[in-house]
Amino acid sequence: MSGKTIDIIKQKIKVPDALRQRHKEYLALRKRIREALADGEATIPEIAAKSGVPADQVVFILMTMRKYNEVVAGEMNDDREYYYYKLKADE
Amino acid sequence: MEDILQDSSVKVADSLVVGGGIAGLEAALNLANTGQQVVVVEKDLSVGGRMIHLSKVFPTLDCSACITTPKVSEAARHPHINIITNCELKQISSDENSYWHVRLQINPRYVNESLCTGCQDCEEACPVVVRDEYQYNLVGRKAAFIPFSIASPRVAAIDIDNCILCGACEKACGPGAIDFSQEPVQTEWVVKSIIIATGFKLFDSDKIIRYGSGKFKNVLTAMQMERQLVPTRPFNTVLRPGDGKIPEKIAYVLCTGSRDESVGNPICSQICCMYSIKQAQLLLGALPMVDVTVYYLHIRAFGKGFDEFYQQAKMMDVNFIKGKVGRIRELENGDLVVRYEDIASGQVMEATYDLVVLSVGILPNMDVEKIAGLETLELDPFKFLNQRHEMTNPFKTNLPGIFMAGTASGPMDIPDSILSAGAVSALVNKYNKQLLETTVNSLEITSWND
Amino acid sequence: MTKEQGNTGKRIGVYICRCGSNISDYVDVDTVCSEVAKEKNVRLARVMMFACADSAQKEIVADITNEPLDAIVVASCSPKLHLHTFRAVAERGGLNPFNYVQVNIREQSSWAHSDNPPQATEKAFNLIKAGIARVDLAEPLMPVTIPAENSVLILGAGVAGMRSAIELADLGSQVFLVEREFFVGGRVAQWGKMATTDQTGEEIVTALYNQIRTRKNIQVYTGAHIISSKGSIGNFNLQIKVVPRYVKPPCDPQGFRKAIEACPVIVDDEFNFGLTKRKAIFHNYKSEFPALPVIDMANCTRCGECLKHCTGINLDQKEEIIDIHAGTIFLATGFNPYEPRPGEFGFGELSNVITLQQLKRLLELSKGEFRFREKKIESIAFIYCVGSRQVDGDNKYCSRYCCTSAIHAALQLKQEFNVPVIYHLNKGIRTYGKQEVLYAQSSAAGDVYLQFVEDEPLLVEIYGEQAKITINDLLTAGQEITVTADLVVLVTGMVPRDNIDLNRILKVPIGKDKFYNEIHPKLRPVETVIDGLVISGCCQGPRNIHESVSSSLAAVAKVYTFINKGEIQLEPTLAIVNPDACEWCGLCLAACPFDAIQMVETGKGKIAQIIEGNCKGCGMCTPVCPTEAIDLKGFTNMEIRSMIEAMSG
Amino acid sequence: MNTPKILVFSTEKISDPALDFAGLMKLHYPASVHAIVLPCSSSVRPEWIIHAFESGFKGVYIAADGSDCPYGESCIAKTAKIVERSHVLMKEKGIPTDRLRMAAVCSVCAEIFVKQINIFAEELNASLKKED
Repeated sequence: MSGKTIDIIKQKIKVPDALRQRHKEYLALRKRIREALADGEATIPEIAAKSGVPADQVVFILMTMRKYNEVVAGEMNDDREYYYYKLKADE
Repeated sequence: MEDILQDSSVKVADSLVVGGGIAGLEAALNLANTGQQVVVVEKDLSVGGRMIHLSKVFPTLDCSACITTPKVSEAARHPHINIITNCELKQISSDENSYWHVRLQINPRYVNESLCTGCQDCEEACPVVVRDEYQYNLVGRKAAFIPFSIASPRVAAIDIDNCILCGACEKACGPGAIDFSQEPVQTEWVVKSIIIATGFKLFDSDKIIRYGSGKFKNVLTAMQMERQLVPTRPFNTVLRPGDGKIPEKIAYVLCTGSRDESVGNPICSQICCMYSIKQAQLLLGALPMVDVTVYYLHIRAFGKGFDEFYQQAKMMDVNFIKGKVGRIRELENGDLVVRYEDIASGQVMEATYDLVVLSVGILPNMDVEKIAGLETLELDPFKFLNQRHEMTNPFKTNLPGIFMAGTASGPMDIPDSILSAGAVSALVNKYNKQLLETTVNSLEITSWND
Repeated sequence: MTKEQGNTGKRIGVYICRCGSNISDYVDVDTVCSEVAKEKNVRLARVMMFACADSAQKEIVADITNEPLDAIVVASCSPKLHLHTFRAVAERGGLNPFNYVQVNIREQSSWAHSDNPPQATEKAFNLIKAGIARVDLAEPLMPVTIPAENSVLILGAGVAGMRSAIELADLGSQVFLVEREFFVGGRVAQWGKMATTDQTGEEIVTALYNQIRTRKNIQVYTGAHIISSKGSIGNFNLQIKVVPRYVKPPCDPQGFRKAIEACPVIVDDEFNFGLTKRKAIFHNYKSEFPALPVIDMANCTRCGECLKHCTGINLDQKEEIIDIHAGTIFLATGFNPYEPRPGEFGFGELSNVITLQQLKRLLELSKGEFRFREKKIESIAFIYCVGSRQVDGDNKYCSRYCCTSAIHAALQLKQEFNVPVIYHLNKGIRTYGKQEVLYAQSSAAGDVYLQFVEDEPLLVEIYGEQAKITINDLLTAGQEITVTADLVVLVTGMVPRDNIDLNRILKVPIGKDKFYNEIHPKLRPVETVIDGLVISGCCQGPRNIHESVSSSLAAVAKVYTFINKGEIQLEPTLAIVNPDACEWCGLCLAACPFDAIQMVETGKGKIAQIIEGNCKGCGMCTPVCPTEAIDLKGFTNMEIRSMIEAMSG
Repeated sequence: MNTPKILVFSTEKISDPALDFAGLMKLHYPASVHAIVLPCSSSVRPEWIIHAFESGFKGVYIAADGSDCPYGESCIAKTAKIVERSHVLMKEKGIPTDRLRMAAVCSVCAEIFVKQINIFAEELNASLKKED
C-alpha cells in the first residue's frame, strides 16, 4: 500500500467545486493576514484594519495559524484589551 | 458512492454497549472486570464522549481529563473489551433464543489504525483548514487530523468530505498508514444484551432568534466557553471570537432551551446551573479583572456539595440576577446589550457585556430513535428512553435485554451518569447469567417487577 | 548504600525505536544504540523502525529465546501507549512482565526537545541508562491473590438495602440483610404516594419483600445491629446482636389483635411521626414485614395483659449474638428527616405547624376529607428548605428530594382532597430534570409561589385558629406579604441517621456534610477508603428513591467485582516490609490512607505487616520510615536510587 | 547553552501525562530535565532528593497530583511534609532550599508545567552563576 492509494479514491469521488472554492478563499485570507503581520507584531483589530479581513475571520484564521505553529502570541497591548501576535520566524 | 464490504463471519460477545462516553465505558469496564466480553460501538472517531472535552468539573473542580483518560485507556487495553469507533448501528433484531443480532457498519477513516503512530506528520502536510468541531468551531483543523490531543484511539483520520484529494498526507506518512482504498465494512454481532448509552444532544441555541446566537459573534454557547477554559483551548486564553478582545464583562443566560415550552422542551436540563457556576469560578481565576453575571430563574444546586459550591461563587462576587432575559442586541463594537426583566425590582432593565454565554440545555439524542429495527423501544414524553420502572428498576427498557445508562434516560450530571452505569452493569450481569441458565419466558417471571 | 551495577548478571536486551522519523529526526538513535551496547549487562542493542510493529515484536520474542535474555528495555513512545503491548511481548518470550521497562524518548525527549537535537540525544541516552539500571534490579512480580468470601453483609433494609440484596442474591452471593428496626422498608415504608409515578411506599416495600422471601440465599435479621468487626476485604468477621421481639410465630392473628387491644401502655407512634398513638405491643401497618408484632421493651411494663390473649408472646426471650463471615460490607443505612428546633418557624409552639414527613403520613391516614386535629383544612402553607441550605447553620447542603416531594404532596392535596388554597414559601424551587413537570402542574393548578431569602426569614405567628406568615416576597419586588393558613408544613430535609456505634465499629469515613463519604464522586463513587466497605442510598447524601436505587445497584456491581470469583487479584506493586530492618514506630500506619498496615508480634518483637488486600500501592508509607524498612515493589529504594545515578549522566 | 540538570518526580496517572502532553505539543523546556515516574508524589523519599543533588542534579521538581490524586487528598499534605523534611536535610548539607520545588500538575497541564520548569531552570541558572 505504498504511496498510491490516493489514485484509487480519485476514481471514486470528485472534489466538489464549492470545496475547492472555500479552500482557495481560505488561502487568500491567510495570505492577507500573513502580509499584515510581515512588518511585525499586531493586534487583531490592527490586522483586520490592515488586511481588510473581518475581525472574526482574523480570529479564526490567526488562531488556527497559532495552533499549527505559524504564529505566536506576544504581550498584551497597553489597554490590556488585546494581545499582539507575530509570525514565527521560518526555520 | 462507495461499495460496502460485508464481513460474513458473525462475531459473538456477551453485551454490546452503544456509545463510548463516560457512561458506556464505565458500564463496559464493570462488565469486563467480571469476565463478560463486551463490544463498545462509538459513532465518533474517539471514545470519551462529552466528558473528555470538559475543563474542570463541579463541584470538586477536579480536572475532567484526569478522570476520563485513565478510564478510556483502561477500557482500550482491556482484554475483554473491544472498542469500535467511527461505527454506526445499522440494524438490531432478536432471534428465537432472545439473543440480539446487531449489524454494524464501520466507516473508513482512511487511516490504518494499527500502522498510525499518532505523529501528526499528515496533519502538518494537509493544506485544508475547516472548522474544528472538537473545539466547537472556534478554531480550524486540517482535513487530515487527529481528532484531539487525548483522543482514543490516538490515530489520524481523513475528513473525506473536506478532502481535496491532494495526496500530501499519504506522501508525508512514514509508516504508510494512510489508505484511501478503505471501504465501509459491515459486520454482525450476536449478544445477550445491549446497553444504550448514547448520551445527549446540546440544544441548538440558534433556534432562539432573540438571543442572536449564530449571528452575533460574541454570543457563545456554554460548550464554546468550556473549550476556552481547558488547557488545550483554542485561543490559549479566553478571548471573544468577534475580535480577539479580552473580555471584562461576561453574562450567562441560564435555561437557554430548557424549561421553555416555546422551544418544545419543558423540562430542566439539570446540569446548566452548575456548569455555569463552575465556569464563572474558572473565569474569575483565568481573568482576574473579569465581572461575571448570571441571569437565572432558579438555581438548581441540588447534588452533594452543589449548594456549597453555589454559595462559594457568591462569595467570589459572581453576580446572580434573578430575571428572564428577553432579548440580546449587538452594538457596533461587538458589545452586547442584554435586556431582561429584573425580578427583584419588577422592572425591565438593560446591561452591556463584552461576551454573552448561553447556558444551553440538553436534549434527547434522537439517534436513539433511529436505531434500526427497534420501533418498539419505548420513549418517554420528552423522547428520552422510557424508564418504565423508574422507582425500583430505573435502567431497564421495555425490551428484555436492552438497558440504558447515562443521559439516554434523561438529564443527569457526571456522578449520576457514572452511578447509572454501575447500576446497569449489575442488572446486565444478572440478565446475561440468567439468559444462559433459563429460557426467556421463565426469565421474565423471575426477573422482578415486570 | 549505592548499588554496584552489574552484580545481577542479568542478560539485558535494549530496543531503540525510530518511530518512523519521529524519534530519529532529533535523537541520533544509532549513536545512542552503540553507546548503550557498552553498558554493563547489556547483551544486545538494536534500533528498530517501529518497535510496536508486529514484525518487530516477533523479533524481540525471538531474541529473548535465542540469546537468551533475562530482561528487556524498549526506548520508544510514552509507556501510557505501549507498556502493556511490550509487557505482553516479554510474556510471550517467557519473561516476567516486570522484567521489562519502557523508556519514553519520544514525548519526553525527541518531541519535547526537537529544538535541540544534540541535547535530546544526550537525554535519551541518560533515560535509557536509567531504564537499564531499573530493569537490572527489577524482580519478577506476581499478582497477589487473596481469598474472598462470596457473601455480603448489608446494613439497612430500606429500599436501597432490599433492592441490593435481591440483585446480589441473584448474582450468586450469600446475603445477610440486617435491619436495626423491627420491620423492613426503611423510610420508604412510611411514604404514601410518591413522585413521580404515584406508587406508594407500601407497594414498593411489599414487592421487594416478596422477592426477598423467594430467595434462599438472603438471610434477613430485624431488630439487629452490628457490634463488632474484624478482618479486611474478602474476609470480614462480624458480629450482630439481635434484639428479641418477645413475640414468635405461630400464633393466630385474632390473638395478636386482642393482645394489642389489651395492652395498657400508650405511647407516641414514631411510624406516624407522633401524629397517632400506639401500644407497647405493636405493628405499623397491615402488610408489613415481618408480619409479626413486636413488644417495645423500653415502654413495656411487663404487666402480662397481652399474655392472656396470645400464646406466641414470650417476655423471657433473650438477645442473640450472631457471627457473620462476609467478603464485603454494604451500608444502606438511610437518613433521618430533619427535626426542627422548638420554635423554628413555630414548630412545637404552634399547634398547626407540622413537618413534610408528618404531612405524608397524614395524607396516608386520611380518607375523602383532609383534616388535622379534627379541623377540615382549607388552606396550607409550605415553608421550604427547613434544615437545608442553612448558609450560617449546620446543614449547608440542599436536601434534593424535598421540593419535588412537597409539590407532589400539594398536588395530591388539591386533586384528592380538594384543598383550595396552597402557598409555597420557598427559597427557589429545585424540581430538576423531568420533575419540572410537577412544578408546572402545580402552578397551573393555582398554587401560589412566594420566594424569601436567607437574610430576611419568615415570621410565623398564631392568628386565631390559623397561622399568619409574613414574607418579603422576592417575586413581587420585595413586597411584604402576609398569608394565613390552617396548616403550615415545614418542608424538612434529610440528615444522616444517628449511627455512632456503627461508625466507630466500621470506621466509616464521614464528610463535611456528616453523610458517609465516597473516595471520589466520579472515579469511585460507591467505595470508601475502607476496602470492601461500600455505601449506597441516602446514607451517602440526600437522594430521591430512584437515585437511591441507582446508587445501590452501582454498589452491587462493585461488590460483585470484589467477591464473585471467590478471590481478589491485587496489582503486584504493593508495599513490602523488611522484617529485619523494621523497629515498629507506627509512622507507616499513620501515613497509610487505606488501613493496609498492621502491627504484628514476631519472635524478635513488634514489626509492621502489610495487609495486602488493602494496599493500593501508592507508596505513601515509604518515605516516612526512619529505618528504610518499607519499600514499594516495582519502585524500590534501590531501583530509584540507581535510576537517579544513571540519569545524572 | 548549558542548562542545569533538574530531576522531576512525576506520577503515573496525573502529572506524567502532562509531561507527555508537553512533548506532544512540542512545547520546549531544557533537555536537562529528566523525569522519574512514581505512583504518587507522596512516595518520594527525601533521601532520593539528597541523592539527586549529590549525584549532580542542580534542582529537583516534584510534579504533584494535588487534589486530583487517585489515592486521596491526603496526598497534598504528605507531599508538603516530604518537601519540609527534605528542606531540613538540604540545610544540613548546605544545599539552598529553593533548589527543590513542588507544584500540582494536572494531566493536561502541559503549559503550566513547561512555564514553571522554564522559570525554575532560569532561576537555577542565575543562582548558580552567582555561586561561581
